[in-house]
Amino acid sequence: MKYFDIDLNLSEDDIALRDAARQFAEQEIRPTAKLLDEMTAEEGVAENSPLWPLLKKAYALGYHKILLPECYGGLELTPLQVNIVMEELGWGSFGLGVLLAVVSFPFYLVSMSNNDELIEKFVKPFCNCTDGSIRGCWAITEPEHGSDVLAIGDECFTSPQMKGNVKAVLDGDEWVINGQKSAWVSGGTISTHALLYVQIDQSKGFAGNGTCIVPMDLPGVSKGKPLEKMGQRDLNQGEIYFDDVRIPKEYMLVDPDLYVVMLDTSLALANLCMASWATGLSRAAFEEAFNYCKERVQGGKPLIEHYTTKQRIFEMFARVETQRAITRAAIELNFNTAPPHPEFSFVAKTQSTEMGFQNTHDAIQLLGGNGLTKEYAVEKLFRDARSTLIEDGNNEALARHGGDILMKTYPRS
Amino acid sequence: MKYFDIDLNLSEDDIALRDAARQFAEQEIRPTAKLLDEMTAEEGVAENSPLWPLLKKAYALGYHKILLPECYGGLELTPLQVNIVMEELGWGSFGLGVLLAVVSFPFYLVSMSNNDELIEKFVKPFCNCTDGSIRGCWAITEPEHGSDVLAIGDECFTSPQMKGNVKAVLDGDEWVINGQKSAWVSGGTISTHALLYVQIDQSKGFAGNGTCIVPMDLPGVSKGKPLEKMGQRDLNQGEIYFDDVRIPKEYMLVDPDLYVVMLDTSLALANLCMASWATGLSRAAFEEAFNYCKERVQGGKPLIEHYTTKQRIFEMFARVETQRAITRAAIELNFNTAPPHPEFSFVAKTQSTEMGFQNTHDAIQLLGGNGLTKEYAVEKLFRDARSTLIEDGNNEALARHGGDILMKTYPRS
Amino acid sequence: MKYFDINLDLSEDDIALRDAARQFAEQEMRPTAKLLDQMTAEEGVAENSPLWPFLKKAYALGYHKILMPESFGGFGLTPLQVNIVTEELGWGSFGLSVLLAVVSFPFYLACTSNNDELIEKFVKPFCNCTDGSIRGCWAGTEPAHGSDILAIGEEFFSSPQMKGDMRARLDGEEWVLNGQKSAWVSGGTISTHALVYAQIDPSKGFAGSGAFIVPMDLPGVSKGKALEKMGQRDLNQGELYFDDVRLPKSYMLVSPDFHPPVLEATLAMANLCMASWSTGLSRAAFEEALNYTKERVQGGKPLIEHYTTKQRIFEMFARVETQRAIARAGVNLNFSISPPHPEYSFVAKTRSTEMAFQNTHDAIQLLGGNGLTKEYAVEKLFRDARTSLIEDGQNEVLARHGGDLVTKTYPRSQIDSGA
Amino acid sequence: MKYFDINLDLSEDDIALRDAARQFAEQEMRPTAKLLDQMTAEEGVAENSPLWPFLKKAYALGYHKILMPESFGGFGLTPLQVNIVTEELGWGSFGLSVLLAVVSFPFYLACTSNNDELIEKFVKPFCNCTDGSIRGCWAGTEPAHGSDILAIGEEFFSSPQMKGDMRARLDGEEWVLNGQKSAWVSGGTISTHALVYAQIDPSKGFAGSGAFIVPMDLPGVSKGKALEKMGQRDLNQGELYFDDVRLPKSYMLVSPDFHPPVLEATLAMANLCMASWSTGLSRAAFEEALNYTKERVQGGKPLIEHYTTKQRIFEMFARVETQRAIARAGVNLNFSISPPHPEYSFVAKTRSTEMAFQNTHDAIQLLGGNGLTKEYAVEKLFRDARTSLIEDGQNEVLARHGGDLVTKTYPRSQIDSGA
Repeated sequence: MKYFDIDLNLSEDDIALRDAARQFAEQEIRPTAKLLDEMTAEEGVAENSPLWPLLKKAYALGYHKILLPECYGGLELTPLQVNIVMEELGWGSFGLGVLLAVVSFPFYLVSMSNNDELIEKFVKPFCNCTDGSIRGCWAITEPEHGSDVLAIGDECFTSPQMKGNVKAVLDGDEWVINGQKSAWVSGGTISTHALLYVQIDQSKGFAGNGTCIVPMDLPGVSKGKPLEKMGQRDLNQGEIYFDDVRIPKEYMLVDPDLYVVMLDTSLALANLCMASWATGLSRAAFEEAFNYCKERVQGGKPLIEHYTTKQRIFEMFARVETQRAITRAAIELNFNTAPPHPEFSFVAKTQSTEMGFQNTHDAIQLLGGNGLTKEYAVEKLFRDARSTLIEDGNNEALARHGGDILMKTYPRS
Repeated sequence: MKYFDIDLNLSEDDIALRDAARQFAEQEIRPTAKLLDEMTAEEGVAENSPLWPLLKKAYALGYHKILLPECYGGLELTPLQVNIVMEELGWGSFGLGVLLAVVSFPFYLVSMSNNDELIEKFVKPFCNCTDGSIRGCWAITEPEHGSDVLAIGDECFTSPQMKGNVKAVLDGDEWVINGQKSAWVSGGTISTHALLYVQIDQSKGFAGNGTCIVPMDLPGVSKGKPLEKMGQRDLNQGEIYFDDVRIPKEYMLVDPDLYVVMLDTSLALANLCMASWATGLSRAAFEEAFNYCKERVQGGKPLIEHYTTKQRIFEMFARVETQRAITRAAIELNFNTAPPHPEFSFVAKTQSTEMGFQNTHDAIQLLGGNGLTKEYAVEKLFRDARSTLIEDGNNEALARHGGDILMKTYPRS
Repeated sequence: MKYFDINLDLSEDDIALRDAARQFAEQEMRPTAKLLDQMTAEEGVAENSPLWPFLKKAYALGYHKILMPESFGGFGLTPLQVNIVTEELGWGSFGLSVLLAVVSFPFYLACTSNNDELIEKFVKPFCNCTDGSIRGCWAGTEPAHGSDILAIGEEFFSSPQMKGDMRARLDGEEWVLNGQKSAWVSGGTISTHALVYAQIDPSKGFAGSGAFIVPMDLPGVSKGKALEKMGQRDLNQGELYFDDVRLPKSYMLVSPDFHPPVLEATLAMANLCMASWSTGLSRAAFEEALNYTKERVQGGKPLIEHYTTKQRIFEMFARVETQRAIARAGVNLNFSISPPHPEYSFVAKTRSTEMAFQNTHDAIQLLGGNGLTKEYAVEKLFRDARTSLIEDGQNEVLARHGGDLVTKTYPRSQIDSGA
Repeated sequence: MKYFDINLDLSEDDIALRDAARQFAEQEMRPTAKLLDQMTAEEGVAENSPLWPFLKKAYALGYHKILMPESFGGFGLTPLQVNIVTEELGWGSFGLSVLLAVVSFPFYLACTSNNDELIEKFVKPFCNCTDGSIRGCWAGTEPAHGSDILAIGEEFFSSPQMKGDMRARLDGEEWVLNGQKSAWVSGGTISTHALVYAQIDPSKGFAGSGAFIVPMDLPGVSKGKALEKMGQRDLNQGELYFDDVRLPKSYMLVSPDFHPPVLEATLAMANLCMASWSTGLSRAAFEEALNYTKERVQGGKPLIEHYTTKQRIFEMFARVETQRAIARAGVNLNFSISPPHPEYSFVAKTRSTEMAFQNTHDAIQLLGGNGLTKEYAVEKLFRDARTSLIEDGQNEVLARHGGDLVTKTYPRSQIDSGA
């Protein structure tokens, strides 16, 4: 369903991008997501899964390279356009929206490296890929640490007691990697390349980490089973194991010196995508409720004509608009500054995901029993939305980290 | 306004006590509270203040000795009766409900001391007092510590770094007291006796504290000004200062060995009173809203006939019933066990005060602009209720302390 | 996990009943519920489903007749015991608890008929059943009406414009039933007997309805597919169709004259079960969170030792205790008086289900990503709890209906209660 | 306290305006507001009240004509600048900000009349006023109706059963006004001119109303007492009475034909001011909490270093930023198109006031007992914020009205916007 954009200055390009993304979301993403939601996690990545044709179409249209610079073949959208397109993808499916972003993460980081050789080897082939055969994943979370690895402001973050689950040791011109990433690696079991976070210098705790790109066909790499979970079942996730995996020295993209600032940057970027997808998801829930209430008759007249319903429909509408407003404000800031101001990304992510969850909750309540069945879209939206409160930094952890930044920087000049 | 009691087994005594308390609350407490609310804090305790005749009537009826044992002249109500009477007093005024309880605190603690001399000297005269001339106060809070002094489960509580603002040193047969209590001492500036918490052994932090009774006419005692605040303006509060104040050794009722368990006991007891008063306050807000909605016409019919209003009125009713249910369940437990299980008192206090606050908030919303004016009762109820979320342990601090107890004891056998 | 009961006066019987129910919930309900949750709805009621051996055990222990009067072979529990036992069952599984209650609904209402023939024919065999072969269902909801049929206080309830999806007419000595019940009939597709509400006098709208007991093997009865849904997947639900189904005249349990008050009383009773099951479900979520945070290490120490965690754990505990207090207060009132005061049941149901939902929400948040996976129990609890906000009267509808009652009756006089 | 603006494209003008407004808010508004808060309502408008010197300074700087078009002597701010400046004023005092807006309302509406005589007689003198001696008020609310008169979308709005408390009838070349406005008229008892809504054609209910500019020195006008209330005590409010007050025909600014759309447009504009002021108020609460938690030591270290505090401080910050984002988005839309899309203003107003209230609530909780005393600013902020949930359309009423608009117009077509 279309929506009125509160921004009166959208360009023709903006509108064309939005309409194209909406069409793709409606015709391709939604039907695929529904099928994947009802399969087991294993079936969802089996050879005959509808995931593969979807990825092929998405890559052919370039939706895998939204974040990549134009000079290497990426789309390089304006910040506003990133928001607009991401919102439409999130409207189609939050999980597939995430997947289409994480496939680019290793290549996105390489693109910032200024290393021509790596760019030729990794970035360009990815940007030129039109069949979905090159897929990155974001290998950061660890089985024993949860949101510890993101807790930059906490004392524990730099404590030597924090022992990473994946370690890298320099051996001549090669890094040797050992350990395990948790089942929450998005795109993990179907990836061809990983953006891997490893501990290099334990004396600095997690501040002694680095980030590297790892081709997944190297000896010693193995993958776990796809994870079974409540929501975002269309987003593949799963464990990755490393057993004496060797990579060339230059594959280490970020060393401990730059690690913390790069981590904050990644988080600031990813959180803004989360906020955009959550706006789309929330709008989807609003539309479902809105359409249902127009048709469903109760007490002799359509639900929408009851005052309580109008009030509730308005609350849902208000949340969508508020999500979009704060997300755009933050994306205009942080896609234009380097390094970004992470606290503003956290504002957008936490507010937008909370409101998105509330909208799916209200949508179920308005649909009543029907909202709980598999025949209507809202129960999937609800399960998907529940995941967003934890995904990419659980909201409480982001708030604590944000509070730490405020303590030190407010008011920024 | 009367209410239907969900307990089908109330005795005739219970009902008689309730009806008497309701009458006192309606005819005496409410009008006095309204007058005091509109005076300055100073005026509220001046010689011609309506507070004094109110106290006289309350003492004459025995409402100052609800918690005291019958053998010394107290009322010694059953746990259920304490709840019933306190709820009615809280319905009349939360602030005056608190005052009528704290006046008894020093004497309540002495009554548990088994020291006949002290009982003769302090408890019996208090119980026999019918003119309001003997008044205790609860001198626990300190300017630099806030809820620290209640944070029994926190590490800091036993840290030698915690320096009390009031210290007691043994000098022969006398304790010598120096320091200051904060402006939050309830009944402080009008008290004749204080239940005073002092630090004796700083090496144990606040666990090295003791509790004593201090006649306020001793040399070296002085009082600050009554505190100006937003809500519960009818509850006198203010600072107390101690400058080389000397008390006999036996006035120290609780020494460091028993301090922590006695503190938990006091808190468990006081929290249950809070929960009961909050039920009464919440019911008062419900009644105001209920009556207003029956009379006020909107869109051509009484407010109460709109569906949204019915729904809201029911929510308010539901909160009152829920507050009463959990409060009674906890009071039946903790007035019958020694030592009490404090976590259940914290449940009742935090839930009841949150729901009470919500009810006053909703009441204002239902009254609209009128709810904000001084002509209607709800704006005072709202200000009073806001205080309860902080009073007697702020709710977050109680939750943390409660969580600490659960960590160690759940499930109790 | 055991819990400390705030009531210091529990009898030995109370405690024995509780412990037995807990054991049953832990050893039988939980494993069965987990299996059923992961099957399709059809598989869950197929011949080889674990549902059948489970029901057999439950019936053998008598958990199908908790609500039945002792005189007809029921349990004869005190109100307090009903609360205690149903809380434990809800701890085991909300969905299976609902099922164990609705199987008795046609028979429960038949008890009140004072018709010896019906009691002999239906009630006693049900109470004596030990193999799960006699199963009732509650055929109230209709496809076109949702909560309309429960909206006793609203004007349209008795408006002739409300056309029921299910009609009954008298033809000589027989009732003839035609129509359909919606997919939300609990126990519908596996039932042997239904408690069916049907419109008799459309000029009175839904107030012109009556209630019937219908053996499901009569000609003209057919059943839809088992419903696929997000939560309480272990509770069978599905549509029922009636095509010229003929019943003896005596099978009408409630006539239109008594329909509104009996419906209200049934709702008042069922809502209190909801409140008790929700307490159990909420306690289950609390326990999962407590145990997890004691084991999980973050920032070098167990999660539970962080202040924020302690605070949150306490909030969860506080909800469980509050739910139990209000559920018990409601049960003690409304299982003791007749007719009940329904608004107190609505208080208990709406409060308890909201708090239970909040507890499962918090439990997921405390478990983080793990809370979302199928390896931990909380994601099922969350889906089950979400359902309860709509089940047995959407909470908003109950609040409106309750508000209507409060408007008309507050304050009720104490003497009404029969104390 | 300064803040970092998320908008990287602020012009030098924007920044200069913001800094000037902040200085005025800090040095003039805050101290005056604190004094007024502690006086009785009558004292607050007595001859020696600090209100008068304050107004004089405000008028001299032009803060009374923020909303007025440049062509008539107004400020001519861009929509973004309106948001920036009003936020700063709201930070200084919500109540005084409202006052500085309502003083312009009769003149603002007179601008749209295209009647040169009225513009010369009323608008220009107001814009040129530098001593605070010309003060409008917004005489909308009526004692018997509350939010009824704003309920444009509801059926009863145009029902003949709705009898206005204020009537106007044409008598030759003059309007004759009779009736009363409620105690909620902002600026009422100190006004020199009123924007009065009166019912002209009762057969159309409130839709048969019109708007008039009324000099308050006309015979038959009288004023009630200044209203005593909990919050925004620095905002004068009070009743107005009209007894056969006669006005020239041309003083009718809006006829019944245009009343509903003009009322809606006015509400859309005023709601966006509410949203911006609330952002400022909310930021004030955030700053108080931030500063306090940095200084206050608990458990041996500053409060801010506790994790729970950091989390809470962040939540407060998040609300402020979100309020500003939605308020600006709304202002940028509805100050740029005509007629406005009111539902977007309602989004901004309801969100922003709810979040502001939550922030003042949290601020008190973080300050603990101190937050309740008159020594700290937050208790006043809390009382002021509570008021805003009802002010200028109760949030529930706005939501219902907004829901009505959404129902009828969603999704609006992009072309409507005039982009």
